[in-house]
Amino acid sequence: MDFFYQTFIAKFNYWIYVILMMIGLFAMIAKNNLIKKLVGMCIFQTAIILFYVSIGVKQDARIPILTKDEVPHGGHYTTEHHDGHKDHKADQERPYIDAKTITNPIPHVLMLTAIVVGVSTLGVALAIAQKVHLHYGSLEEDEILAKIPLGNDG
Amino acid sequence: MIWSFDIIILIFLVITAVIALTVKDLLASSMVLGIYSFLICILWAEMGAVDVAFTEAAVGAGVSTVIMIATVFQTARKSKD
Amino acid sequence: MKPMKLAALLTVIATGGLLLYATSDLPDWGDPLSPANAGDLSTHYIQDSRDDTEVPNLVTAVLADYRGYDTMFETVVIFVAGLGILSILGQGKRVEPLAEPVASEGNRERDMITITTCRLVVPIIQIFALYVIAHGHYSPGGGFQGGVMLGASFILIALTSGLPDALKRMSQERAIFLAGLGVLIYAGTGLLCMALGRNFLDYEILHKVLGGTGVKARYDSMLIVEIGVAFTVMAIMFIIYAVLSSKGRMRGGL
Amino acid sequence: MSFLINMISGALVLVGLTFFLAAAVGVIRFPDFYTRMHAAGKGDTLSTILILLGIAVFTAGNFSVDNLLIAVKIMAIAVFIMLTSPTSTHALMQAGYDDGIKPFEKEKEDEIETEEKPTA
Repeated sequence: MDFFYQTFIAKFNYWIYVILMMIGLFAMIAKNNLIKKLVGMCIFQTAIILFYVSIGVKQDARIPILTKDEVPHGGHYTTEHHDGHKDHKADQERPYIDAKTITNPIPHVLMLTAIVVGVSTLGVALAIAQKVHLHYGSLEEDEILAKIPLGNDG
Repeated sequence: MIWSFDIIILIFLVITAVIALTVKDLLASSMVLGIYSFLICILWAEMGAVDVAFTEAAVGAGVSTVIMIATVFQTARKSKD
Repeated sequence: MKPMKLAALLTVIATGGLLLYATSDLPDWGDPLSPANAGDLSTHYIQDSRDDTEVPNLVTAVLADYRGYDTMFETVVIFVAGLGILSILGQGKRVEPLAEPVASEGNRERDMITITTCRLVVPIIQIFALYVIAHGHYSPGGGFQGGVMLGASFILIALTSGLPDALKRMSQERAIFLAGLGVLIYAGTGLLCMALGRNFLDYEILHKVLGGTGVKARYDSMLIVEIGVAFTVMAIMFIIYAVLSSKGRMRGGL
Repeated sequence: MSFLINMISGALVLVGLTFFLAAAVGVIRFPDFYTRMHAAGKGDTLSTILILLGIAVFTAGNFSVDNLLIAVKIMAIAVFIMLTSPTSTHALMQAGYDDGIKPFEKEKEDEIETEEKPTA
């Protein structure tokens, strides 16, 4: 079981990330249709996000949200909010957080913004595709190339 | 993290990616890309990235699919490859 | 055409082969002691953000506080993307009469069942989106997700009762105003910190304005910043749909 | 008591999964678009609601105010699905009908079979 884990499961996420990236890259280079190229771009993007999120995973860890015991509601600042007695009792009672038991939040933050930015850039790309369709009446790369007037040779 | 679940979803991901790129109908391609987004959303929930999963469910499977379908309706539906 | 595809395939396979070779050096999946997981930065965020900000959701704490500068420019990128789409396809304020009617622009019969259900559902979606924004400190959620959901509720109106109905509720000018307002709220929070004598987006000093302690100021200003993000994301998501579904004419739609 | 609650919630989830299986089989086995949508829409809605009900019962089993609140939230999701899922099925049906998809008819298939038999 240990051998199986180390050779297969431990790297499987990375293999799939490489495969998805290859699929997306090939589609972006070789596909003829502009929308298909953008589908390839989406797949490429999720492959990168998959890589990042896979790096942040910890074995037997929980999600990066602290429980009620660790952060009592209004624990810190309400005790200090009443001026006069600065009661740090709530601080001392809080359990220690072991960083090993909580999933790494940094890749999540980076990728969360990347997804939303990704959809807005996809919107820009689709707008350009529509503009191309308005001008050339087609989304196929070869048909567009045939319609572009060549400079001196044409 | 549950590795068996993880592996099943990853294999499905590759299958849906290939289908989304080989289907000739662009509307079907967009819909399959939506399925791909849902699968990857499940994958992230399983890996403990709940915020990313939530964003992907709202963005990838919702808005992204809709704007893609809007473009397909405004341009051409058939693709040559 | 064929040799190009073959060349692309060879390039992709070569790249993939190199990357697959490189995966053997990567840490195991789920290794808690890998450099990325056991580094000082991640440990600091996990263990100390509780005392710094009192926010249980670590992702929100890192997103809006520690990496606030990053998030601000992500918001700006979304804003610029919306403006870019409008300048590529949109036609500004002038609305010219069309030469010939487009098929999708005809008064297609709207289905009563879907319209009625969406009337019921849209307020629920919007209230839930506001909950997601406001509850981002304690559960998954925040400005980005809530903003996308708010934008999606307007897209739902546009899908069922037509784009003109949705534009009545959120016109192009209003959407651009809201998007700009969101960025302004975010950057203004940062500038306020500067005006009070701290660094850009160092929320701790804001307790002079918001009251309470420095920790409470960080907690509260995170919510303000998330609201700004939500404004921008909502408006830009709707603009993207409205422009793309009508070829920039902002009429007709799907 | 907790054993009883576990049994009830488990039974609800199992019944829901059975309906899901039936819906999936229906989508594959039924002959045309409309009957497939029928299987998908009905089975999907019922099974989702049953599974959510099972989870709500399980959560409310450890009785406390917080858990009860979570159960209420889950039931709110169930109500939302009850509103939206049939509507989406209806919209898909309507789109198919507008697109001119012909419903499946049994007699035509028989005719084809009888036509093919003499040639074979």
